[in-house]
Amino acid sequence: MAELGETGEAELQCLVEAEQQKAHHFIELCWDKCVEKPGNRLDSRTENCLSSCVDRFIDTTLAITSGLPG
Amino acid sequence: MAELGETGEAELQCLVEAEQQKAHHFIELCWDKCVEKPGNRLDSRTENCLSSCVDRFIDTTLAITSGLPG
Amino acid sequence: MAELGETGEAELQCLVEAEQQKAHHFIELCWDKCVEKPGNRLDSRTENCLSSCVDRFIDTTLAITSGLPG
Amino acid sequence: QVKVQIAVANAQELLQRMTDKCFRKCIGKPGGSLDNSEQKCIAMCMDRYMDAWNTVSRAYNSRLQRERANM
Amino acid sequence: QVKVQIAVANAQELLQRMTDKCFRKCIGKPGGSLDNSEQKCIAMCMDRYMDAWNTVSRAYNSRLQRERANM
Amino acid sequence: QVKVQIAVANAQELLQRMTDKCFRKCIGKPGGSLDNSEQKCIAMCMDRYMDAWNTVSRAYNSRLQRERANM
Repeated sequence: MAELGETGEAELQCLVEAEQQKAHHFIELCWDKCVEKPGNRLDSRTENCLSSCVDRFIDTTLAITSGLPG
Repeated sequence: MAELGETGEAELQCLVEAEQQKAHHFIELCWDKCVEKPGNRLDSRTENCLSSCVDRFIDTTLAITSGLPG
Repeated sequence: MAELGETGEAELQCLVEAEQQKAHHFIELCWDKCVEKPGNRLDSRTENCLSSCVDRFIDTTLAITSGLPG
Repeated sequence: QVKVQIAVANAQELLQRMTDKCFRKCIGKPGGSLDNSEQKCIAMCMDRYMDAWNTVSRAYNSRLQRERANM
Repeated sequence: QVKVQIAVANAQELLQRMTDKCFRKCIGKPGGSLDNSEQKCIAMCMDRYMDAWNTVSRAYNSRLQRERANM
Repeated sequence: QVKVQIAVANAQELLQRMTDKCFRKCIGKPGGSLDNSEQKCIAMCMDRYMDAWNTVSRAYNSRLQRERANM
């Protein structure tokens, strides 16, 4: 792999961090929506809720940005 | 307009960003206080609540900082 | 006292800021848990609750990090 | 160019906060797709959020001017 | 000079969080002005918040010392 | 080396958010020590939070791939 210059490193860092911030944001939001009392295991209803939560949040984002001009 | 130096640009950026952070902070706080269910339009009661919310928050800030020494 | 170089200053700043962020975090969390209605003085029950809140939060942090490998 | 950067950052933050507030208000337990009433709620929430943003900005600016006039 | 900058930043954050908490606690539906009971509530809230800040800081520092003594 | 820094920062943020959520869920009024049921709740909460993190990450990645396939 070619070595990254200083700028390349900083850009890579920004990109990866932005993705990870999204994951942290999803867990924050979806934990509150889907997990009431942590039990012995993650039951399938909670698991489905968490997956759907991510998908519906992305749907909402797309609905909101598609309503914009441009 | 004279061209801004690097420092001038950075300072301008800081200033404008600080103002905009305030607006984002107000909408966060006042949306929660004033908007229960988004309807077909912003009725006048909600609109008054939002304006008052900004003014009362600034009053609170002034009350708190005027109680300080200095 | 020896003068701090630029790096030393920046590191010191990071360290002190990290400590203070913790204090801001504690007050945020523990105010919500312990103070219902601000009264004429901080009664001893609220004061105990605040102290315990800090201690139990640190216990929780230790419990969580001690469960980690490494 | 600084101004453009600021405007973009500002719009992004506005959109992100709007998405959050409207998701929390309009979606109960997330299901297999956005149903009709959730979609309507989001469209309406988005419009009202922009109205609220304008009201709040106007109130803030008019307060700033009053405070400056009093100095 | 670094220390002064840190102290100022710290005090600003403290004030900002205090304003937020006391606004949320003391103001119901915002009206045309801060009424008497809201003003009293804010003054009291501000004092209690500073007390709570001191209690929390003391508890944190004493825990730090106990942890260090146990090492 | 950048990757290591990112991974560390990411893990720290994950731990911090997990601690917060589990503290809020498991501790009612803080008392003189973590009692037995609070300790159990925290251990369980921590496991479920990691499960939830994995579920959320998987859902996000699979959505990203579906969106890319549709482009």
